[in-house]
Amino acid sequence: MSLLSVSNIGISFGGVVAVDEVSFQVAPGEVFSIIGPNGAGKTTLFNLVTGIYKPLHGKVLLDGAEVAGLAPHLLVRRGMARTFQNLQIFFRMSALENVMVGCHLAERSFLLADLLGLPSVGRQNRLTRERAMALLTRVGLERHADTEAGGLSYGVLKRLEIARALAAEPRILFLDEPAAGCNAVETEAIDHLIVEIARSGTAVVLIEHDMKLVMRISDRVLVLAQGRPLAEGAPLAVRDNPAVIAAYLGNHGQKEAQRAHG
Amino acid sequence: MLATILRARFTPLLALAVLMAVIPLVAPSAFYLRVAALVWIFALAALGLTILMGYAGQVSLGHAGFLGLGAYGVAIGPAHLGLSPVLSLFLSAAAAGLIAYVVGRPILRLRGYYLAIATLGFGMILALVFNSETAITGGPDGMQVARLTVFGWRISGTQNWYWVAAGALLIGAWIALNLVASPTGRALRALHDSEVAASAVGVDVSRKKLAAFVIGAVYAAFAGGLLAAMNGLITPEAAGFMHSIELVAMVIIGGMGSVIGAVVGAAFLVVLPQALTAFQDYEQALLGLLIMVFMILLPGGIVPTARKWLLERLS
Amino acid sequence: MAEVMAEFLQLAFSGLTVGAVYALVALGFTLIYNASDVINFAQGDFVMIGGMGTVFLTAAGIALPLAALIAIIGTVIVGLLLHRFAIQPARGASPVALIMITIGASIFIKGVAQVVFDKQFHSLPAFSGDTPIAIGGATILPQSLWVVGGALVLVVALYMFLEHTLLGKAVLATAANRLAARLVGINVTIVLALAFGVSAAIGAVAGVLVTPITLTRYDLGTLFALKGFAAAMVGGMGNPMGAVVGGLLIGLMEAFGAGYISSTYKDAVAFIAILVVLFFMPRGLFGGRSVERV
Amino acid sequence: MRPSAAVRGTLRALALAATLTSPAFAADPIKIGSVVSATGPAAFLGDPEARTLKLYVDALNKKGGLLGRPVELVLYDDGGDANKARTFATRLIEDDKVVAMAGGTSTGSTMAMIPVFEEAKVPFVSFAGGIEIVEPVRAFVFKTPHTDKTACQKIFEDMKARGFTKIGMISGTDGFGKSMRGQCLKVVGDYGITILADESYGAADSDTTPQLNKIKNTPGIQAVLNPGFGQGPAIVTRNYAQLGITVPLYQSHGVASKSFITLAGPAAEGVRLPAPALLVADKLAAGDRQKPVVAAYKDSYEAATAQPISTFGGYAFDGIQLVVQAIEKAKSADPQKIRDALEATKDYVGVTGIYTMSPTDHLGLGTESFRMLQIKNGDWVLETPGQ
Repeated sequence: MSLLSVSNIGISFGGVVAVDEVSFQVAPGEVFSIIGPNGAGKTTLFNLVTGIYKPLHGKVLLDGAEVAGLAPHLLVRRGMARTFQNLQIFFRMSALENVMVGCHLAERSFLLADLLGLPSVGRQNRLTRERAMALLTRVGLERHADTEAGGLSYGVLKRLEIARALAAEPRILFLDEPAAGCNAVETEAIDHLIVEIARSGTAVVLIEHDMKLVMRISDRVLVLAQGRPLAEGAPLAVRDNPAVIAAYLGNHGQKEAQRAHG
Repeated sequence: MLATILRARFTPLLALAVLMAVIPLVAPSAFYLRVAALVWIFALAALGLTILMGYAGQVSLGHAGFLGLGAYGVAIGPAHLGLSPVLSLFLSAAAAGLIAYVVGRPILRLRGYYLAIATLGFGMILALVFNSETAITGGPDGMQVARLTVFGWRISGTQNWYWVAAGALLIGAWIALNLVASPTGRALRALHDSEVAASAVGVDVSRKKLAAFVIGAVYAAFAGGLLAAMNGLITPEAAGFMHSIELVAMVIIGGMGSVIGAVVGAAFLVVLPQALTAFQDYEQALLGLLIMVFMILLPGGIVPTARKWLLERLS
Repeated sequence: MAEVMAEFLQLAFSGLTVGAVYALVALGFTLIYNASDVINFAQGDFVMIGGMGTVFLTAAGIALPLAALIAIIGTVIVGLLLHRFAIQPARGASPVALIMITIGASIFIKGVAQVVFDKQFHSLPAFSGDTPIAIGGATILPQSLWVVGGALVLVVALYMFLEHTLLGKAVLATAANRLAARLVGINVTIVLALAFGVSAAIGAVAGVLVTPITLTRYDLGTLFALKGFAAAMVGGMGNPMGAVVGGLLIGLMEAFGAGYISSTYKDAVAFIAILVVLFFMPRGLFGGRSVERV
Repeated sequence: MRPSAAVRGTLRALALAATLTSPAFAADPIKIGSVVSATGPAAFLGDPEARTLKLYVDALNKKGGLLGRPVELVLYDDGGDANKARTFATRLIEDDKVVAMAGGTSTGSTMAMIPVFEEAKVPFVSFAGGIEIVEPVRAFVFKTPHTDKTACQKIFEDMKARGFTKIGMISGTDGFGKSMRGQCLKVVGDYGITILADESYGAADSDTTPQLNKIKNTPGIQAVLNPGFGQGPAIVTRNYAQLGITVPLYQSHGVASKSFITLAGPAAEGVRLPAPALLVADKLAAGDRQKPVVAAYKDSYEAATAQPISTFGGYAFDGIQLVVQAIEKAKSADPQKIRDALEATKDYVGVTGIYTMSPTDHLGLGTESFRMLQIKNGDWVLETPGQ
């Protein structure tokens, strides 16, 4: 049985259909990539599945339970974590604190205890700090632990977001262009990280423009164009699909050019 | 060494305690003690707003409404319900928290300026109720407040009130410092930077905002209660719009998100009118000018700017 | 039946007159907000300067139209100074800090006004006399027609300016996307200054028009700012149409509330309205739906 | 930042400025304190009070001061905030060490300050209307204005004499309007008058036609009373004329200033109100004891400020004058002795009325100090009640 099953999901903004009739399934431990030209609706699809937008129609089943339209913080509880295309970092907190916030779900916290600074809070803080530190080490950022996130480089922040998402101990992790803006070394580090995450049993849903990365690590690939699914299958099969090639180069390129001049 | 002290968590508390102990030794008369006591009380209210605005990033332009709730609670409890003043103080703080809980749920869904106008409206309505329900609140001329009695000791005299206010502020500051360093505090600071990301890691954003709103309301109500009991009288303008603005100004001028900032901001706005009396007719113009100048030159607030400067010097 | 109708009309006249003033203040808020994202709490003080300026100039023997013109120009200068010396240097400050700056400016303007003018109430003679006009059993003052008509002219003029002049389009472009506007060669600083100047002018004109009805004093601005802000938010911040509708709506609700329900909580009407509207429409009546981009 | 240091610094500067500007006297000055609402919503009241006090003390010092010593007026503006008033009261006692206090614009700020002066045993003459200031009598607290109750009684006497039994009322929601409304409701029954419509308006309302329209549509109303001060009554009066309401309109002593007639314009014709003699100085009978006092105050105030006198300035004039006379009579600037002399005030002719205080009456004015006025041809006219 698949871990995540999305069927016929769709949304429109002000009459413009952004995502339409998209369905896909993800199994545990799988790396599932979503590719497509700019504006194909990839991020919107992420936002629909992870609860940022409420889908107009369609179903999202997580472990067989309907979760469409649930708020993001409830979806995390069910094992769904994500990163963001435009960084959503807590810039005024240190790298370590960013990941500590990621541990929020695992923390036992009572408001009154927090206000009174009871010893239990201190114990919890130590525990969270250790876990967060371990995660930072896992993504290779331990030496940035005490630096304010606002002062870190783009590539580092991309990995910080992954560490933060991992802190929720997800069963399925949505990564929105984790390698965008990263240099070759950083990209390779992220490449290894994703593979390692998948190997540990966490499914990874990936949006990525770096085709080499996608082809190398994906188990299956879904191609979106103009909000609709164009093709789905193994990386190599998708790459050779004529419709996909047309979408990326031919038809789409022509249309794009026309639009630019019209 | 100094940098470590500056960074330590409870340094603000210690600094505050030392300051509180020194002032009575150097104050030439009870008037200065009263001004200092007012600073402590307003700092307490500003501290609550700091938790809401500085930590959680939510604006409130109606916070004086909660201050008014606490103040009138302390007045109404003994006068109309026969409760003891001290019990009334705690009950009215709790009531303010409850009202904040009920009102906060719909209001806190709003963002930015919409949240600002909604809180402003809420505060205005409260102030209007205090002004209009003469039978309960005494109307525009206000209402007398019974003396607080703790274990048979009637709190009176500026000196005693100084210590009561100082103690309340110390406890308030201690709680605020505990909160920043706790899971809830981290969640609040996180949602301040990015609500979407906070929510995506499992923070129940609306609940945390509500918690900050309720805590802020309780702080303000407690401060209001102390103010009313110290003055022995409460009038509706304590809950008015200009007072809400004053509280926000304390938080921003002192420095958003800083405990000491709330105290410095309160000191700024309580002492300034006393200092500006020398300018007579130009008092208001100068007050406005000073607020503008401080906000333009130190948009981060006095304390964070000074702290950053000090830390840079020391490292 | 006729009596019921007359009462309704009377309340509507009252609501429209007051509402037109709120609408003008809200329009000033909207214009500045659109161009600069700043909520200008000194907007109400522009109304005061326009009114008080005209009062003192006429008292000095200057004819009313000329006095009004000078007062309006003076207010525009205050608006431009406010932009140049308070808003421009604070670019990049947080929204709350900007609110505090404009509130500081408002306190400053009031502080100066009480020294330059005085602390007394003042009035202007009505432009076309004080003889009420009877309509359907209700009465309306000629000055109310001036206010409502003046508001109408200002709204239309503003619309024409924004939609049909190059400068107006530059304001709209800046409102839509400041960076893009800069890239296509619009001088954003001048556009922002323009927004402050025009807002000040709108406020001052409103001040001249309403002073014969509402009287004026150095601290009159606060209430107008609060009600105008509420009106702008009811309509949906940034939408000029919304500002006008919001202003009229609040004016009418206050009048009908005071006439039909109770006058005790008349001042609460605007704020209860705003809470109710925002409860159902978190971005006001014309604010549209927000889509977060992440 | 240490608050006390900042304050002290400024105070020193202030003291320095004071010694530089005031004429050099050999003796220590007698310090009289005052806290008024010179700004804020009650500035309409507080501003003339502040100006009157300054004028009075300047004139006094030019004449050689008091008991051979100069008088120093320590004047603070509470901006209408009772909390600030309380702080300034503490400052007057603890820091400035005043021997007496004449101030307190609103009942709220007066009530906030009373405990400070009672505790310090320093006499305090208030300019506020509320009856609770002197009832019950407090040893060190006095006041100069008529109470709202007296104003209500005066108005109802006039209504009764004219045969009105059913009236409407529209009051401001500010302290003045609310307090007077309350007092009027208490005494209205004594005159066989019933209030059929009871409306209110906000202190800054710019239109009251909805409320007045309700009163207009209430059948049987023979007169309307408007307790309030500031611009509110002027707007009510204009709206009253606009709606064509023909029954008589009564205003309160809260509008007793020429500026009301200017603001309300022609609509003010025929309006009646109770007011102290102050407003009709020139129309008082030649033998009237108040005539010279009132004329002197009016001339000096209007010459110095170019503004018409108001009852509120008059309250301040009487307040400071009572204190000064008490000091002269006691031949001492000792607070306790000033208090005793104040309580013994007998037959003092002020601009508001003629005061005779006693241990049970710290106001000392009766209804007779109010005169019923009517506005005719843009000026006040003395009315004989009932006509």
